[in-house]
Amino acid sequence: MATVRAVAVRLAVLVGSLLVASFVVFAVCQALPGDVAQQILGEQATPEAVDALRQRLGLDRPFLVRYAAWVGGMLSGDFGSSYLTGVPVGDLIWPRVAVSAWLIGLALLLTPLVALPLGLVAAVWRRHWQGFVATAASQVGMAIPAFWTGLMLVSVFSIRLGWLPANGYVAFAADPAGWASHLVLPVASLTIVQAAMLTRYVRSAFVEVLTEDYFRTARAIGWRRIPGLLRHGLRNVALSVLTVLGLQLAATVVGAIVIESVFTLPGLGSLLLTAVGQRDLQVVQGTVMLLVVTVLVINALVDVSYQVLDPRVRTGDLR
Amino acid sequence: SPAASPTSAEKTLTVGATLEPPSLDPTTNSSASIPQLLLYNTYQTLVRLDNAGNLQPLLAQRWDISTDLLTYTFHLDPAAKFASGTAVTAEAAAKSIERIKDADTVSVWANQMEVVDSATAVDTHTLQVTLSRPSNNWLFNMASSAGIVIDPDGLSGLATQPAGSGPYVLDSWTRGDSITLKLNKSYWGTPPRYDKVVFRYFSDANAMNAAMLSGQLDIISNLQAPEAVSQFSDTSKYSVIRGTTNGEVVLGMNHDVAALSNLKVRQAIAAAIDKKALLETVWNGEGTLIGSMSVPTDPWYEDLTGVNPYDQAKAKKLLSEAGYASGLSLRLRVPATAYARKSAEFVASSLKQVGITVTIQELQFGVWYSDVFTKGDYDLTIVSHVEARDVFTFADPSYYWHYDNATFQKLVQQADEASSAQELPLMKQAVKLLATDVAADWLFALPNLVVTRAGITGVPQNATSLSFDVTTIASR
Amino acid sequence: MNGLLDVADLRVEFGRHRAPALRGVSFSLQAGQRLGLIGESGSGKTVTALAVMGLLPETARVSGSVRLDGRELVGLPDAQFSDLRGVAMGMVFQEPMTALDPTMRVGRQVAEVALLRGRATRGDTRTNVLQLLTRVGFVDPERIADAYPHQLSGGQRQRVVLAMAVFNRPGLIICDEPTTALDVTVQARVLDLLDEILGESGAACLFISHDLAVVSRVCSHAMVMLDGDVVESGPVSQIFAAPRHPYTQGLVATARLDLVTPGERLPTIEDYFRREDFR
Amino acid sequence: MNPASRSPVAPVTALLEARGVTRRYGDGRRRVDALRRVDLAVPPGARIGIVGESGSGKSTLVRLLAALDRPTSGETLFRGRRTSGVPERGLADLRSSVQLVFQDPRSSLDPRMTVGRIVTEPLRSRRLRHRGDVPSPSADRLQEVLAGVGLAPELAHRYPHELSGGQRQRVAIARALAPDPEVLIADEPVSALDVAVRAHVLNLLADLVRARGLTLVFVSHDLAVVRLLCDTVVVMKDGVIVEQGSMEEVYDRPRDPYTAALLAAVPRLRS
Amino acid sequence: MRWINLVLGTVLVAGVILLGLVSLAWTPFDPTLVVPGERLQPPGWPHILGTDAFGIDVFSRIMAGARVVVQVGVVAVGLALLVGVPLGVAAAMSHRWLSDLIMRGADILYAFPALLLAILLAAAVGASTMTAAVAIGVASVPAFARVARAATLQVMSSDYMLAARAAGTSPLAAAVTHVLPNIAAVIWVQASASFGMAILAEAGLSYLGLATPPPAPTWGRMLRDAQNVIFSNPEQALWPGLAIAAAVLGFNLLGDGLRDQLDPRLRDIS
Ligand SMILES: Nc1ncnc2c1ncn2[C@@H]1O[C@H](COP(=O)(O)OP(=O)(O)OP(=O)(O)O)[C@@H](O)[C@H]1O
Ligand SMILES: Nc1ncnc2c1ncn2[C@@H]1O[C@H](COP(=O)(O)OP(=O)(O)OP(=O)(O)O)[C@@H](O)[C@H]1O
Ligand SMILES: [Mg+2]
Ligand SMILES: [Mg+2]
Repeated sequence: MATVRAVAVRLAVLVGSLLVASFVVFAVCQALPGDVAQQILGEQATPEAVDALRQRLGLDRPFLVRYAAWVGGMLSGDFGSSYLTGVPVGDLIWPRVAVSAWLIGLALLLTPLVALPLGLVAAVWRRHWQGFVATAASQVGMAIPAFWTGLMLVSVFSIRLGWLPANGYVAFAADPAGWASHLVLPVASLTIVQAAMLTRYVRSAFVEVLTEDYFRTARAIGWRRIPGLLRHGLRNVALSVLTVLGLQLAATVVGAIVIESVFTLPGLGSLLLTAVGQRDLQVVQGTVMLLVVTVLVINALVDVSYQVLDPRVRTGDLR
Repeated sequence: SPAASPTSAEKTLTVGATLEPPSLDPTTNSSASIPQLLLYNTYQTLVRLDNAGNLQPLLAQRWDISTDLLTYTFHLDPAAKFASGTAVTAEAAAKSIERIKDADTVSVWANQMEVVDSATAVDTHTLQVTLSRPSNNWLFNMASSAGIVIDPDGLSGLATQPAGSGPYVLDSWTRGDSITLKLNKSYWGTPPRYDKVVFRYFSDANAMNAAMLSGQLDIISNLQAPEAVSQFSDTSKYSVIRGTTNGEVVLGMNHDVAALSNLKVRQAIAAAIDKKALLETVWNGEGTLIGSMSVPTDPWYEDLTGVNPYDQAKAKKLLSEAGYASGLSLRLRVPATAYARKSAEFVASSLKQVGITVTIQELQFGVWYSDVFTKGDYDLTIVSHVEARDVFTFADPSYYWHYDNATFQKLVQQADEASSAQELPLMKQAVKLLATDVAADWLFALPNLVVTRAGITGVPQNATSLSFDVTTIASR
Repeated sequence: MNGLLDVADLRVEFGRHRAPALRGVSFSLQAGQRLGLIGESGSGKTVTALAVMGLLPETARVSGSVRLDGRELVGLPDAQFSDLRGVAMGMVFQEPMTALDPTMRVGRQVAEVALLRGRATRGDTRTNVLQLLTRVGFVDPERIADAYPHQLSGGQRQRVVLAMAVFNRPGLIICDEPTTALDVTVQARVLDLLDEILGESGAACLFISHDLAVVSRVCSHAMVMLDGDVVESGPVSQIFAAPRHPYTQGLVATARLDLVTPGERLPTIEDYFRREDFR
Repeated sequence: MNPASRSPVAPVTALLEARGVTRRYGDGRRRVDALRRVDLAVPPGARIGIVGESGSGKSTLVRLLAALDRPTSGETLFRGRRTSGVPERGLADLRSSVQLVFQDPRSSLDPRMTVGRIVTEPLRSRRLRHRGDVPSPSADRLQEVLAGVGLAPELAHRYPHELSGGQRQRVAIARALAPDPEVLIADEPVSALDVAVRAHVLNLLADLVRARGLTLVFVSHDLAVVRLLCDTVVVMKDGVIVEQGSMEEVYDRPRDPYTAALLAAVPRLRS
Repeated sequence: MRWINLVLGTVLVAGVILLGLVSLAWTPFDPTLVVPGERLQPPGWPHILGTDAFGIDVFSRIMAGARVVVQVGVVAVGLALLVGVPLGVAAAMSHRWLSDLIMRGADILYAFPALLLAILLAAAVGASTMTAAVAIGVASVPAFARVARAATLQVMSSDYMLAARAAGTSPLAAAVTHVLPNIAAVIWVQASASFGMAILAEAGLSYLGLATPPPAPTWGRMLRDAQNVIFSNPEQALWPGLAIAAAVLGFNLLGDGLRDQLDPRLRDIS
């Protein structure tokens, strides 16, 4: 019961946050200088033509009217149409979402798979060379910009060795093998950085478990170090990994935008960058809103999954 | 092509390009990426520009000009058909012209068609256009986006579905990635060699190079990072085609700014910059030094690089004569593009050495448009003017340079209205005047640097129009 | 000496610049014997217990000898040591609030002691667990087994930990201040229980506390530690009735609050023993 | 509005008083009634000991009396004037007259402050300085107070972690005594201390209370400790006072079975 | 072993700061002076790290780039500190609804990553070091607010806060004299790690052209420029890459080192 209530409260908070966020997004976008009409018509157009186009695009309506229309449209699944092309923003965004979602999703999936073992090694053998190597690897991984990693991977695997395509994207449905080969390097560059960061948290989470009294109790009943750590540490570590992953999501989304640029993936990042450049505000608003919603929703999910994972929270005795 | 799957018998050409078209309608959107993709490939014009910048027949087999230079009669090719199968008629051509003029269309090119009094179909294949005053430019413009003949049945969806008469039609558009053209099965002329042409778009020049190096591309339509050209020096794998474009990289000066309205200051700026070294540094020596608003493929082109030679001492002297011995501060606001950013860095360094402090601001194109171009809020800017024969922009005092020179305006007007024999000397005079008056400073003209996989032929050397014409490309 | 546990000249140091935590501790524990370990905070009681259990941190340097049933434990590899823990020896810690894994049901944690040894199937383990929980005084073992640690009170948790320590009937049980965190009333109950279980199983016990009264209640023998040294040891009756070492005398005097009349000054250790004179 | 303030100035018998005080923590399923309609009066000069098992509400009661927490219902008074529901500004008298010592000397001393600053903190408070006779935060006063609890003057520059447990608790006591309070509330001040140190602190407290004629509220779970310092004892269980009376009476002849159990559970040295 | 993080981190960070400071007064060559005749010189003398495609001395650029790094870090972390910490402390010390409001606001802000803010800010006023730094700083505010709030809650639950109230200390005074000093350690650790993050973020933004405009050299833009010649002159990408890695590593190690020193629990683990 307490859980249901907590989830309901969290949902209400989420909806409120989304509303506030939508207003911020809209206001910021409207405040951007530059004019899509001028951009469309170019250097040769007359001011009258530009005005006519602005009117046609509905850019002359009052701020709140446009905000209401936009939010209202989004609630019914309509993000408006691109000023530049007249194409519905939804049609522009969804194909891009597929690309970005694969990139971000696969990276987020692989990140803990890399970070957990590495963090475990770094924690358990932190006074030995194995731990030192794992810690150093994570430190170095964190210190290198993702795009740099991407460039290096391309120069080695695409250009020197010719094993993998340097950039571009193929839809999964069109060619699964091609899809995979195009995603290997981008996902790898994103994962390396994120995993390096997560490793650090995993390490300290495991180190913390090592200091816990309950771990000492487990050792006292006969657990060896590693199996005991996996048995009693993993679930506790999972909680902090989950939090950090939730916090890392925003970083991953940003990383993905840069990586998309390095690998020219037709994802949300490149859509956003071009749309901002072209002042195609409907597209900018839609894309930014989508990213913001994703982060907010995932954070809400992380909060809720706390309720499930941590019995102290689940049974309502701790918050 | 290596990008095509080996089992397919189809021949596919993959072209790398930098800017993805925002829309597919070249008449209502000014982006140069649209004619690059569509002009001559899917859309055709009555007349076209050849590699040397001369007008050639396309949909019109020939054309006559009345002696008063006001009436143009075009004789259309009777075989010409739109991709939809309907014939290209004089009526359709007239309608296309009218459409540009029509205020409802909000066409980018309305002012280019201003001189047109009427466009009428004399018969199915004869089009007569009457101008309100003689204009040589008008016919020239008819070879570009303003002059495309559009299938009247396809007018409603031009932004996403081209309706032309060229050898290719749109196959698919993966936004953010690529646009594929496929063969127009019912093309009326000589069919081209490739069944499909894929234009892949790269916002990052280096990514495009990497794609070429890893065998994903057949052609780089225009190398945006010329210092990378050495990567393609292996002639057994690649060939590099060097030509010219219409893109003059202009160091624009705002004549409304007090300091820059002073000729001596402008001369000092021009003298302070070593263009040869700039081209070497910024664009790897690829491209042409021009000296004024004219490129080698213009009929009136002359080498004017000697008018304002590099001379730092003279620049300092001119500045102190102008009263800026103690220094001068200027804002250089450039759009965020490779050539502008790099040139800006060079220009700032050069001007610093003669005592002009330059603050560089990199603006996104949208902001550049609104701040620099529309509001004229700048001192110096660097932008490449890619339209052909855009020297005329200096004749418009409201244009963002705010250059107001009656002599120049008169020369240009006379040239436009003159017979072709008199046009050339007038234009030469006009172009030279710009240089001596330092209406702006011309850094260089962008090269047409095309990289192809070895064995590909038929790529036009010069980009005289904005089109990347794939119709003549073949592979051995 | 041939007891169950023989500790000889046990020295433990943490880092070179600190005084040693143990300076050569020796004692011996016979099967079934209950030995109380007394001393002020920091005197080395816990370090002694952890050294016997092999649970000292990696930073500790141990020398000397710890023999359990004649088998040398100092320097024993962790894998072999792990096989002894929970089987040959069990341990109960001071802080019941944190001694159990907060994310795992209590029943499963108790059952682990059996499952770890691969001796039992899940089915009869569950029965064993419930039986054991009943034995440590729970009237509703089902509910306790299905509860998470945070749902239990401190006294209940401490009983669960006790159950885990005695599950495999080890010959040696070490209790490190098992009741200091508990209330007087709860403490009394847990001590009763410990007394009972030790009596039943006949296990030897090393019982650590700074509370002399508690030791006197549970143990037959006591040993007093000061700054890493054992200063006095012997039967409880002798230690508390006729302490020989001045420090022990001070300890005993200050513990006898009941002998002081209100308003009177309490005796302090310093009345008997000055640290400066020691060593 | 409130009856206490409207009534004519009644003869003040109690210094600190709780009237029908209830304190509830949390809500819904997690609701805990830490105190349930508790009445308690502390007359001037009294030495009251509060005993009871963990969680019985001792600390809660003491915090309410010191107006460091608000009752859910009921009221607390100081010198007959209401202190519950009064903004912090209105508590100057109480703050300058009532001081506290807490159980854990480690967590009750700010680890980032020197002993000197800790001890003089109450003297620097503007609120306390409302009372005219609060000593000024001078070096002399600091030395005086430190000497009063038997600490060497040079300790003023040390940080809490550089002190032993007994020294830390002395610092806490010194801080409480610095503004010359009338009432000293001590919440389990010796429970966290070693037996060896406990005796020193208890001796010190006994001396101070006697010498200054302080009113003392002393919380402990150990009846034997309370017996040494207090003349009156209050026994609490589950948020309710189950027994109250003079020390000898309760200690020797407990009326409530719970008090008896508490007495019996205190471990005694077998001898 | 416990000191190695702190020592290594301090050395690297001091190196970066020193490079930046010295570059204010002196660099071997003018880091913006284009010398067309000396393009892409290999490392040697007098250009110890060679020259770039503009003929600019790479070492001078690296030095001047350190300035930008320090500037961005100081502004971004400073902003996050100045806004985030008071918010977090206030959230912990105030009534529940106000606290919720602050933290929900932080959550919403958190959904706007630095890149998004930088894109919007650059679009609004043009990209500059300041826009990048402000974007990074604003985006870090929620993290600081959370950390500060958690630490403050812990301080609030300690008895010395109760003692301070009993001593008549006002909440504001308590926040200054008790809370801030006691959460300082946690905040410094966070600040140090954020410094590293800010450097990385700035490099990414420079790479995308969303930060410092030319001619002021930044490591991120050096990398972008180097990208064009990565196959012919890979060392062009090496130096700025190393500089970024060293700076970030330095701040991260410093943060770790600080925590190792400040968290006594990490010292004894079984
Ligand atoms: N992990 C460790 N690292 C460094 N020193 C330690 C460690 N564990 C214990 N010590 C030191 O060893 C000495 C003995 O500590 P121990 O914990 O055995 O005391 P104790 O008698 O159990 O005290 P208490 O009654 O407070 O539990 C102390 O001086 C302590 O500081
Ligand atoms: N801040 C709080 N939030 C929720 N519950 C609380 C809080 N403070 C105390 N309680 C609960 O109120 C009850 C009484 O607590 P209180 O601290 O007054 O007990 P106590 O008698 O002082 O116990 P102890 O001897 O352990 O100090 C307990 O059940 C406790 O869990
Ligand atoms: Mg101990
Ligand atoms: Mg209490």
